[in-house]
Order: sequence, then C-alpha cells, then structure tokens
Amino acid sequence: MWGTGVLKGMAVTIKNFFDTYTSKNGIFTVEYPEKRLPEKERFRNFPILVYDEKPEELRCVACDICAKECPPKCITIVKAKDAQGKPLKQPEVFDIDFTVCMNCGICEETCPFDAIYMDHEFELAEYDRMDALIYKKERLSRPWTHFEKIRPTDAKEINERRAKDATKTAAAVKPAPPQASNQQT
Amino acid sequence: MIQLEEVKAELEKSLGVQTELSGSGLLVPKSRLLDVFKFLKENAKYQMDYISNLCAVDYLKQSQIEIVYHLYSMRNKTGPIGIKVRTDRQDCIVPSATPLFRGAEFQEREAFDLYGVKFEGHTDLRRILMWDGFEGFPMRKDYVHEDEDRYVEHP
Amino acid sequence: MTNTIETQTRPSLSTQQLEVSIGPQHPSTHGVFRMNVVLDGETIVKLKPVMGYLHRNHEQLAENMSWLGSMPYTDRLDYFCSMTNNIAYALAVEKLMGIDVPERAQYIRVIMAELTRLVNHTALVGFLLNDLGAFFTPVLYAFREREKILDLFESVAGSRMMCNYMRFGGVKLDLPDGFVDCAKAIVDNYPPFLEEMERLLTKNEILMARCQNVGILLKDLAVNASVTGPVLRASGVNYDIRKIDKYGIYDRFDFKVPLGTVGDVYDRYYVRILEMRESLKILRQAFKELSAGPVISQKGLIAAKSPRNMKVPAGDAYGRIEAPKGELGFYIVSEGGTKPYRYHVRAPSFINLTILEDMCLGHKVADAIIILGSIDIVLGEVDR
Amino acid sequence: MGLASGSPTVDQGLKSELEKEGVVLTTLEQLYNWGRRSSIWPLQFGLACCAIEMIATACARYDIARFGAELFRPSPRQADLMIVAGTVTKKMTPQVVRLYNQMAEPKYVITMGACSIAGGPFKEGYNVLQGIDRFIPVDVHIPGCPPRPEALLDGLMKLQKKIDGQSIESAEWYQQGQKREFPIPAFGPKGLEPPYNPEVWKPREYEQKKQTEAEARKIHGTIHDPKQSAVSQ
Repeated sequence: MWGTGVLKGMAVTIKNFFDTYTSKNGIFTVEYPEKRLPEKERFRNFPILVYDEKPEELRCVACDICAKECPPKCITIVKAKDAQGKPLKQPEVFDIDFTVCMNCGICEETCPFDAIYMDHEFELAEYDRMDALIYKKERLSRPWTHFEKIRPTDAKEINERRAKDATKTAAAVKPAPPQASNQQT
Repeated sequence: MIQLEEVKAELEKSLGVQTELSGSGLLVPKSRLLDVFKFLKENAKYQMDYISNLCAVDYLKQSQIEIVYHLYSMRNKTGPIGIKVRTDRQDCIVPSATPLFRGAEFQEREAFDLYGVKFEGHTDLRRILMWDGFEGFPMRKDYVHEDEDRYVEHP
Repeated sequence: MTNTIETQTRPSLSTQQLEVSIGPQHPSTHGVFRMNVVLDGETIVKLKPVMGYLHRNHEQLAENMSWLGSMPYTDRLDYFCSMTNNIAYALAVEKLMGIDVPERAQYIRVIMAELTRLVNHTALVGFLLNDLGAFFTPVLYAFREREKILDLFESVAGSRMMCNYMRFGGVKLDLPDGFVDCAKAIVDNYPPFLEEMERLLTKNEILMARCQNVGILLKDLAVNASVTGPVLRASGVNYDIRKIDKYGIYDRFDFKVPLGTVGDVYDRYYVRILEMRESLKILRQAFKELSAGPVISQKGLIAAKSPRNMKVPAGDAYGRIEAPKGELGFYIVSEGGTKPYRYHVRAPSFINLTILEDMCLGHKVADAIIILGSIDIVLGEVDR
Repeated sequence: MGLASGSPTVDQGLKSELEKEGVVLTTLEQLYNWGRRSSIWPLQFGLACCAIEMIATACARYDIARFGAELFRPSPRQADLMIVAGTVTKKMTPQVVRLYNQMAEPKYVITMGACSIAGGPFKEGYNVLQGIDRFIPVDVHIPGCPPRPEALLDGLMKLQKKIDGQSIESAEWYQQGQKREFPIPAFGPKGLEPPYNPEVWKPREYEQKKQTEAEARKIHGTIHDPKQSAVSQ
C-alpha cells in the first residue's frame, strides 16, 4: 500500500524519540563543560616540552631536528649561548606557532631526546591571535609527571627505555661526567 | 597484466609509431598521440576505453613538459598502462584526448590552468582552479610566488 | 488556476532563460562549490561547475616537503576518509621504494580502510537525505554512528579526523589494548543501525519518488567519462579496485561487489548501503585473522624516525586504491632525492564531477542538488 | 530597550539620574546580554575540514543547541555569528567578506582552525589567504587542525563571555551611522588587490611580533623559504 514506507520511517523516528527516555543508551549527548568524554591516551593536540625537575632544565637540547622535520614549519628554535658565546645544549628561544601547527605529531616521533610530546589540552581559544597563540618556551614547558598522568602506558615504556639507556651510558663512560647522564641517550 | 614491450611492438607493427620505454610508461611522439589512443581504444586485444589519470610534469632542466596518461580497459579489466608525451615548455601544445575520452575534460583543464599546456581540440579550455585574470602557471617549477601578502623579513 | 489554463491553450508563450549561480556559499553544495545553471522555467538546460574555492595548493606544497611530510596533508584531501588517503599515498611510495609491509600492518590497513568506508557512506546517506529535504534527522543518526567509529580512530591514531596513521612500510603504532573488542562491538551493532536506516529510507515512497529515474547515468557514458566508485557501480559496471588490483591483502577476503541496474540516484544510494554490509563482512574476517607481529618493517621504521633523510629511488609510480569515493591514485615522480619531484593526486570526486552536467540536463533545479549529493564530492579533494 | 537605543542622545540630566539607579540599568543590560548570548545564530557556512567538526558539534554527541546556537542560518541576514571553519583561499575571500558585510549588526566572527586564523599548514600556498583577519575583524580564535568539537564549544563560551562584557551604551553598532562594512578585495593578476585591508590589519605590528622568528631564520635558516625551494628544484 502506498504510504506504508513513510509510516514505517516515522515509526523509526518516534522510537528514537522515546528511546531517549527509556533506553539506557538513548541519550548520546555529553554535556560538555560539566561532563567530559573519557580522554583517549593517544589523543594529540599541541606539542609541549617536558622537563624532569626544574622548569629551566628542559630535556630539549635545541638540536633543531623537530623544527626541520615539522611539515608546516611552525617551530622556531634558537640555541642558548654562555658568556663566552659557546653554544649550550638548551634552547634560548623555543616558539611554537599554534596558528600554523597542524597537530600531526611528527615532532614527537622524530625527537631523539624524548623532549617534545603532544598534549591533551584543547581549550585554547583566545581573543587575540598574536601574543596569545604564539607559544613561548615558558608556556610550553610541563613537568614529566604531567605526561605520566595523561599517557601512563607510553610514559612507562619511555621511563624504562631511558633508565636502560642511562645505565648503558654510565657503564660505557666511566666515570660519568656530572651532567651528561640525563641528556645523552 | 600488459607488458609494455608488447604494446610497443604492437604499436610499431600496426601503426608504424616509434615509441620508447620511459619509466613506467611508453613515450609516444606528440604527432601520433591520438592515433595511438584510437588504436588502443578500438583494438580488440586492448580495448583501453577508460582514461584513469592525466597529469603534467614539468621538467625544467630538459625544458620540456610531459603529460602522463593512464589508460585502462574496463572490458578486459587490464591495465593501467602509462602513455607519456613530451612537449616544449615554451610552445606547449598537445592534442586533446577529450573527444575520445570525456573523462579527460576536467583533467586537461587542470593541466592548462596549473602548467599552461594548451590542448588542441578541447572545446572549453579555461582556467578551472584559479580565477580567470590570474597570470602565470603556478605549478611550473620556475614559478615565483610574488605576493605582497606574504610576511616580509626585516632587512 | 486560470493562469495555467491560459498557458496550456497558448502554445506560443515564450519564456526567457534564466541564469542562476548556486554557491559557493550554499547549504547543499557540500562545501564551496558553485554551479552556474541556465534554467528554462525550472528545467536545467545548461550547467557549468565552477571550482577552485578550496584550491589549497596541496600538490605544490608536497613537492617542497619531505616524503613523509606530506602524509598529514593527505589527511586533508578528503577529510571524511583520512585513513584511505594515507593508504593510497603510502602504497604509491612503497611501490617506488620496494618495501614490504608486515602481515599485521596489512590487516590493520584493511580494518582502517573498511571502517573509513563505513564512516563515509553513513555520513553520505545522511547528507543526501538532508539535500532531499529531510532536515537533519538522518544526519543526526548518521553522525551518532560516525562518532563511535571516530572514537576508535582517536584511540588508535590520536586524532578524530586527521589520522596521519600510515607510514611507508606499515603503520605508525600498534593497536591499543582493547581496540579489537571495541571495534567488534561496533561492527556487531552496525547491522541493526543499517536496518533502522533502511526502514527509515529504502522503502520510503517520498524518497523513491524523488530519487528513482533521476540523474540516470548510462554504462557507456560512465566509463567514457572516467567515473569511479559507487557512482560507476550503480550504473552496472563491475569495477572495484579491491577486486581487480588486489592491493594489500584484499585477495584473502570474501566479499561481493554490489552493482546497480538503472544508474539513478536511488541506485547510488542503495549501492552504498549494500557496500557497507560488505565492509562489515570484510571487517569480521579481518578481526578473525588478525595475528600478532610487527606493524612496520625495519626500513620503514628508520624512515619514519628521520623523514628528512629518507630517499626514494628515481622513477615514477602510480599507486591506486578503492577509496570510498572511487579510485584514489597518487602519481609520483622521484629524482632520487628527499622530496618528490612531482606529486599528483588523481582525486575521484574531481573526475566524477565531469559528468555532472549530462546527468542534470532536463531535470529540475531541486534534482540537481540531489544528483550532486549522490555523486558524493568533498571539496578538499575536488580542488586539492 | 528605549534606554539602550537612545543612549548617545540621552541628555546629561537623565543620564546622571539613571546612574543613581545604576542597578536598574545594569540589570537591564545583563538581561539584554543574556538574551543575546543565549541565542547566537551562526551562519551556515563551511569551507573545509573544520566544517565537518562544526557539523559534528551541531549533532547529537556535542549538541550545540544547549548553547542556543543550533540554528544554522543559510542567509547572512539572519545570522549573528560567522564561524569561518576552514581554509580561506584567495578565490573565496571576496565571498567571505561579502557575507560578513551582509550580516546585520551586532555581528561576531569566530575563526575555527589554524587555516582560517593564519593560513595554517597551507600558508605557503599561492592561493591561500594567510588569515581572514586581514579583511574582517575576528573576535575569537580557536587553534587546532581541526579543533575538537569541544574546543568549538569552548570558543563559543569565550564569545559569550565577551558578549557579557559588552555594554549597550558603548557598543559601537548602536552609535549613529555605525555599520561595519569592509571593502571587498578584487582579483589581481598575482593575488588579491589589496592584499589586506589596512583598516583591519596592521602589518608593521605583526612584523615586530615576529621579530624573534626572523632572527632565528637568520641564525639557523630553519624556516622554510618557499621562494628558494621553488627555484632550487
């Protein structure tokens, strides 16, 4: 009979309507600011720089690998220099332009020093684009514990590997130089 | 799977066209391109009735532009085979495949827009991606993007 | 009423042709697409597509970038199906480099490709109905299912839409714990959803009246115009690259290629529904056969660690796969360096548009909208 | 409402009287702003990838209707908010500016995603506009590529906060003769003419902000130079 198809279709919509009240999985909405979806561990949004103890002592050695690998070239690194003008193994400037970054995660993959990782933070809307969205070193640095909290599985693996590497370098270079243990991998 | 050597021999026998192997395709002289297409399309053995892909490559060093066609046979389910044709960079004219294969229409317009290849016999050869008043062919290797819009370094 | 009688009795009433530009900001052009339409009354006598409003110079950017660097850019071609775009590009480069992909990675690729097909076709059915005037309800249902699959993608690759998951010679990371169970649950819950969708739509008289015998594309013309994907299959041409090229490990799976008979909008809709069922079949087999092992070959791993230094032997290659929208091909020319010399995308939605005018001629304006919807274009891929 | 619309012409006596009863005025303002911020109707206007996330935000999981912004209007005349979701190419820029001009005051702009803020990953392209704020003023920027639907909701809440902070008296669209319209760029042989609107976009300032980047470029040459690489091939 003509019209049964339409009626069947309407039955589907009305069933979906009542499901929101009766069925356990009926309501699909997550009321965002109050409730949140469970965070996926691998979720990547923007990069952060990690440090072990002090915020001034980043793991980053300003090797410039991530800046060169970054497909849209959004990372700017300038090496720090000591009083004699000798380059140090830390960045003086480390800017990431969040208005260009495409969240691809290639910096994280290519970093040989476990220094740059992708964060979960996404509530970054700003009124101004110039100062607010070009992130400086200070705004990018996060403690390693933060990383351990957001990505426990990866953190465990990295910790184990780093511990192994540290013992290896310590065994190879004896006596170990005072600073090298943490940053040479 | 069609062997390119076999096609090359066949083309030489039936059409008398001298072709050469180049990479993954056959380099065909420009003047005989349409004959080759017609032969491949109508020959009972090949029946290449489907143009899968068309793209231009700019060889700046040789001062040539190469057009690569990928043909496929929908009846025999064989292919694709690559057919290549080269043309001079300055005087960039290639016979159009659109009368034989409708599917080449937009792809030829794209090659015209971005590489400046003029397809002779194309009924509606206009820019497709850029606007009409745009100057230059932006995908050519020597195209310099002059734009005041760009962030300029301090001297 | 008197007016119509008058027009019927006066045969010589002349009408003027009207030129209308639909888009680029139009709710039903699926993005920034424009159609210049010449109308006689409400009947289309000429239609010229205008594009380029999303021409982002993808090809030129890729030619100035390391080989892996353009992998995240391929995500943004067809932003519904980033996984299949990744696979197509990886396939083309692997062909040139001659590296193998480990068994487990092959299975992961198949799983991701078929999940992507589900995502794309589900969303398309929703949007097609939106174009028909069923405002938002089918989109709501479709996006509800889509979100569940996007959650899977996020747990695997880290991003909902822009996955950047494939690497040359494998995939980026292994599947996380519990992924297969989650995916199995989604696959098991999909047939009821499809049935619901079908009950809502397939036999719906309004849908049939609007879609049947509209925008018919005949077999010969479809082949001549290089149409691919579900649009071609709806016209009755058996052409599925998964079956023909058997790229990856598709020869191991048992699935059918659904074909249409008439080649109208309705067939294109129904072919997609049937394809989703076949995808579910492939997924079930893949979950059964998925075995442990490495997910990326040694050579690929080295390349992924330092993309800047990855060199590809000189030559050219054309890699193609059956993306949800049709044949997605990458034509790549290498001069042996760290950057592609030429990088060309054979975009299915771009080439499928060639035939839009022929399909629309003689139909009404409202039909042009659903014909465009049934071709299933994504502007990121049309303009690149 | 009478208070609001006539505010520039209200004579001083009445104004001071009103100030004494400041409570009344501020609550009216709050009520008014509450009404405005709870019914922001966006323009149905998607450009690229981010538009899909915008649609996802409107769908069941994120449900933008909870913020009163679910009515995506197809006509700019009925819209309060333009969400520029996706890459703005040079070919599309005149249309975007035209749509903005056609919107009725008060109007707001959210740029969603890296591309519309600054060209994003495609900024080196010959057809890509490096940020829509070269032609129209932008209220809220949401970084991400694409931002999650939650991030769009967060951006919307920040816009609501901004609306809350606006006062009826000082808002410029109630001033006489105020209507924000910007000249529409034309297509030139190499790009848009003019390349940016100097009223809206101050390039000198921008360059100063980018000084550190330029220095790094000198020292390391890390930043991709499209001109060089285009020729070197």
